[in-house]
Amino acid sequence: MSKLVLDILKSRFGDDVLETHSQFGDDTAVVNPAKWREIAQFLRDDPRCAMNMFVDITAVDWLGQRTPRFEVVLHVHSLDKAHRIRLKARVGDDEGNGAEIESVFPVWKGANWFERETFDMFGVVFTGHPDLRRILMYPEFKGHPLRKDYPAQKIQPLIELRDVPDRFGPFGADEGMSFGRQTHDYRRDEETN
Amino acid sequence: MGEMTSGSGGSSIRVLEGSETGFATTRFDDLLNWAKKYSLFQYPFITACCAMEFMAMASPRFDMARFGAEAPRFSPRQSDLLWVVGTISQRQAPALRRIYEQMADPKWVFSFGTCASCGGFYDNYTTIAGIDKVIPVDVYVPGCPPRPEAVIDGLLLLQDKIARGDREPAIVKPRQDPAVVAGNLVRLGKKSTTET
Amino acid sequence: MATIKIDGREIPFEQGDTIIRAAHRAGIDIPHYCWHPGLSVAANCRMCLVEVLPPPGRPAMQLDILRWDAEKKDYVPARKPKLIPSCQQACAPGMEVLSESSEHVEEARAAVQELLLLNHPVDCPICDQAGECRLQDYWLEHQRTGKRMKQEVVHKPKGVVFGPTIVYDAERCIICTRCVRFTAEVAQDPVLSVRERGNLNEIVVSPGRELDHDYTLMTEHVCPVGALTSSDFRFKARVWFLRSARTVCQGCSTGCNAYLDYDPRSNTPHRHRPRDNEAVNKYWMCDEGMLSYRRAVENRLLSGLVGGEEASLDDALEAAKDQLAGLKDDPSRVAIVLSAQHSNEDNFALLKLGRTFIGAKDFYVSGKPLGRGDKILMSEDKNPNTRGVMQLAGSPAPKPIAALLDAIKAGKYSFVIALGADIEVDTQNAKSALSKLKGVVTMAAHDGALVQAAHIVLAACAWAETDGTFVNKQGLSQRSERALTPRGEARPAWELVARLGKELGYAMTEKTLADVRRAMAPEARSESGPNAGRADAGKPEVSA
Amino acid sequence: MEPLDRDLEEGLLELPSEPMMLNMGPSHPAMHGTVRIVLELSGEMIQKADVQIGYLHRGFEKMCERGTWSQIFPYVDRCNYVSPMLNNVGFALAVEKMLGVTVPERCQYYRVVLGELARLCDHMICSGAMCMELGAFTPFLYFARAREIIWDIFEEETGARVTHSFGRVGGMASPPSKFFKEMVRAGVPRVLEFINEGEKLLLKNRIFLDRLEGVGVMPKEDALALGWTGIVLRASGVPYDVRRAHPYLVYDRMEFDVPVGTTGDNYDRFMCRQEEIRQTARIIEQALDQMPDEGPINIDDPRIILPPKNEVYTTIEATIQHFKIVMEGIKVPAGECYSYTEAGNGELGFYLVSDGSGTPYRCRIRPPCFATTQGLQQLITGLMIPDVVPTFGSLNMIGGECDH
Repeated sequence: MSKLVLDILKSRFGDDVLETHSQFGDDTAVVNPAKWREIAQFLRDDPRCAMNMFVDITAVDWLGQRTPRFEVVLHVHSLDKAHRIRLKARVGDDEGNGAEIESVFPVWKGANWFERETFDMFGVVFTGHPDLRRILMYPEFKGHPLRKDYPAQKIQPLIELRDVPDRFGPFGADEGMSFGRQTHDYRRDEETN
Repeated sequence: MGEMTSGSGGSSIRVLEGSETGFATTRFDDLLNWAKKYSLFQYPFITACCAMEFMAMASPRFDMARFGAEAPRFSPRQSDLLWVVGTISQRQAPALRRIYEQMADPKWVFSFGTCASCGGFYDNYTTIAGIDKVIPVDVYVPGCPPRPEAVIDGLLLLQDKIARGDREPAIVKPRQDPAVVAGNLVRLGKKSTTET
Repeated sequence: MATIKIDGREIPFEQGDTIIRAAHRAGIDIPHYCWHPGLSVAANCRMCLVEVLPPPGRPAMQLDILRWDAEKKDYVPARKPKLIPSCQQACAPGMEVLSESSEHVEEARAAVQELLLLNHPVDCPICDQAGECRLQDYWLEHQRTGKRMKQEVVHKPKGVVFGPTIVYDAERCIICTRCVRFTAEVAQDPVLSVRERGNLNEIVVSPGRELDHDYTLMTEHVCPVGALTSSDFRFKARVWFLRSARTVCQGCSTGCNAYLDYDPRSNTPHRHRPRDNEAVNKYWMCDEGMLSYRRAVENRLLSGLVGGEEASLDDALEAAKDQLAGLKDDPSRVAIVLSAQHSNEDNFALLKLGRTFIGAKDFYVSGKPLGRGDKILMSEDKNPNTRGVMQLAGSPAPKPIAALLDAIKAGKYSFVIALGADIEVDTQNAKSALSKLKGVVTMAAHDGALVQAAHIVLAACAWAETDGTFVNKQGLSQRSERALTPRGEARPAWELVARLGKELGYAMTEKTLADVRRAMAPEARSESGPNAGRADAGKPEVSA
Repeated sequence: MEPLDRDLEEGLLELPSEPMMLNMGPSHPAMHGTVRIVLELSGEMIQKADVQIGYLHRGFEKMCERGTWSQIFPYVDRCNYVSPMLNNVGFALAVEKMLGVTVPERCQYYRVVLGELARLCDHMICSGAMCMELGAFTPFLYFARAREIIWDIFEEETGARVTHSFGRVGGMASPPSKFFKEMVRAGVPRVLEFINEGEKLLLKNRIFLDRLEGVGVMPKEDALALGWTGIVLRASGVPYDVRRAHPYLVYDRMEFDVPVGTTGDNYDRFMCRQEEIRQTARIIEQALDQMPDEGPINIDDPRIILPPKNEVYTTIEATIQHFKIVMEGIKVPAGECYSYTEAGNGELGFYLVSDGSGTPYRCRIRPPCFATTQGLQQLITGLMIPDVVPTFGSLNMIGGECDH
């Protein structure tokens, strides 16, 4: 459908389009991070692309499998042409340093929260973003949860938690509805078998 | 000299006959608890999926008003029953604790659903594994989300506890019909009946 | 080099290779049950059938068959090429083989698979093999249909005890005879054989014998299905919860390459599996070695000891400092005991402390006493790193513990710093001798003579809890990966040595294992044999 | 009676003029319990607004990387808990896109019907909650009662009222029940009645209208740039509906109109929702008529679909199949794909990355109301405090979805 767009990109930006594929019918272009915003701008303004609808920005962490480590993924859609494209750029080293890329907020202001989220979850810094704060996690949170090296169960409580001595206390066998309102007598069951 | 017990929870009212206007004696606490249990002002602390079932509870079909617990107060200071409905994230926890601290005694906490009770299957970096890690809880209602019937059970259980002046945490048991259990389940001895 | 084509892919072969061996070497998986690279060819499972194209200009060998025709509702005559077991057919230059790309082959494999599952019990939920079972994998890859047989399956004996270590389930058995061949060819004790025929046949132990030689667990390992199970691993764990670390067996100085399978959730080891290494153990391990994984948890020291009382690491180090006070006055009164049970890194650290800093003259080596060996794998020297220690220490070579005791009786020493717990001589007189000394500090992972004799003990990691290099009797230095997280307060021995050195006021700078390895690089070079660090060579996780 | 302060001049009154900060939420009846808005006020006018979300962040994407593909369905359910079935279908479609399989026709219709029923709930609850927050409690009760009717159908079909986890890769958990069509045919008209009554209560109510009309206007260009989709976008006058623009399942065989607003204010959003409810009812009707009564629900591929339970217990082949799928998961070919469907609030996208194993390498959800909510700031700036409530309500922000 939008093979066209890929061709346009290749002809327009040449070597800055590192690779392209159309797996599962999604047209994808991996581009040079330095040209990120420029290409985004082009996609929006060029009448043949006319990507006027912002869809999604996220990232993928390829820890230990690829360098650069992060893949910033942008999806945009054109209402009039009814075609989509996925733009990808690879940034950041194995420690996650230098994960920087230009913000496309000036191009689509919808990128605002999506870039904040990507920053929050992956620590990818979007230069030129108006306010790059955490959005889903709280400011006190250390680290970036969706990185593959962040342990899924590592909590960082804001307030000290009560220690519940035996947290399954109330879940004991003989707890629950008082005698008056039970569907049936559990003790008798236990006796019968 | 007839005796009748009021509702449940063992509080007893002795009705003395003999005079044309009968009068009753009871213990003051019982009377007070009896009054409390039927006038629960709730503060719905609603966050997640369970809100759907909470709506269902409030709406005509499973009418919470029947139990004198319908009046919502959106100020913690005016309410005495805190419904925690849904997942509480680490970020939400301080708000929840503050709300709880703002409520005036006597106050009860109703943990609505699995997430509120133990964190549910959100066993990760952002979820509180059960609100009892933040505030004390009176009644746990399991279910994801719990069916309104279960919630009603929980409500009645809570009223029971109030009447009995009992602050031990309690959990609503999943209802099970022995016949169904016998028919459908592979009986694995005691456990299957006591725990399913 | 001569080549053959498999599915159009060119692969080389050596003189006398069978097709499947050449493919195996080239990393192409031709499904097979009975074939094993280390065993003779039986060609009885028929899973590895392939289609071999005739040489150019020669007619293909065709079979006349009757094929079921769905429309006609009848069998109609048809022809199909004769398939050949690739485990038996030797490669010829330019031979063209169709494996995946031939529908005849696919059909044949599906048929074989269906046949093998015909009488198979519904055991997966209770079968230890589930998760690493060929029957499961190949069903999904090659059959994917239900069986057509409706009759009751044939029932055969279950839970037959073959010996102290092996339990046999005839219903799961596919009679690939791998175990039979293994016992005959590798273990050289042909105690297993096949009885009966057709769908009634089963594996039996020779009358009057039981499966009790030194390589019984290997029969379980070579079994492609869940027929043979080891009574040690039975019902202990589910394999899909286990992780594997590439370790070196600690049983003897052969240094067999092994996978240590452990459960990361409970941090417990569950079994050893041999890791293919042509240069050392080929595909095998001995029972002793297979069961030696237990040493990672059994009889362990979980915290330091001061005068027999448990103590934290810091307290122990403190006490050690007092105990060893005055050791600097006369280095000649200090004896350093290295350990053939510990890795090069550990010994090197101690060696450095002793030689460079304390300036001790005399070095001894502790270790297990000699044991039983054989011609196959087991060596009499039950210490994994004897040769490593000798190479590290150079000359004069460390003396045995016996010599140490004599010297102590002669009143030569007042301080002993020892690594490892086991000694080859009688425990009692060792204790009596050592306890007289002014200061005895032992770093060990397990309880043992040196531990009981010592005033101060520092708990060290077992091999499974830290990386290490071990030099086997051939002089092959092999790396062993860390599997478990250290139990109790155990720390790697090299770290203990370093901290002890610091405590004593020496400039031991090693912070990480990398430091130690860097420091010992020269020795490492001198010792590294042809297959140095073979353990790191990425071998396939699953052996044939 | 004339005002007392007629001859007072603003200048003479020494009122403090520095802006006042006001905090709304997170636990505020109108904030759905999961959003916090920090307002900078002068008087009652909102000068600045900072919308803060994340109070219901439950680590959806992290959890997805820990189970098999099919174990994600429960999590997807709880992302948009107002219309779980739409999420189920959306995710199933995404994985099927990667697997390159298409479910049988009957299943496609089944998915359409169930999905549209969920859409009904979604819109009703949004409208209901909105008017409740505006103080009109009664219509909410009507809508809630109507929802119960649909939930009964769901319960009959899936066994659960709210979170069904009914979708499966390559089909559905179970075929339609015997009286499925009858139930729906009987249920939907009753639902519409309730809705009409509830609507009458609202649309004749001056207060309600005044608080909606002309409040919270969003121009279409901004809406597009913000990534708005679904109702809110259509209310701004952009006729973009995934079901129409890029039909999936069998939506291309359905006759339905896409309601479009003119100004893009709260009123348009409300009315679009109400209208779409009726269109949805139309779709359901047609789908029921076209849906075949016979035929398979699941695709026929033992690598994807679980075998029937009774076979699992009796035959080794089925046991192996079950075992492989449950323990190792469905093997999804390595690669990446973005699949999108029209959910309750708009375009629900799934960006899946697979490394060929049974577990997703990355499962990114593109929640429609994440984009919607980020427009709130622009909407309420310059309005008055009471306008926040209907504006926020009309956006239909769903915590679970917005915060992942």
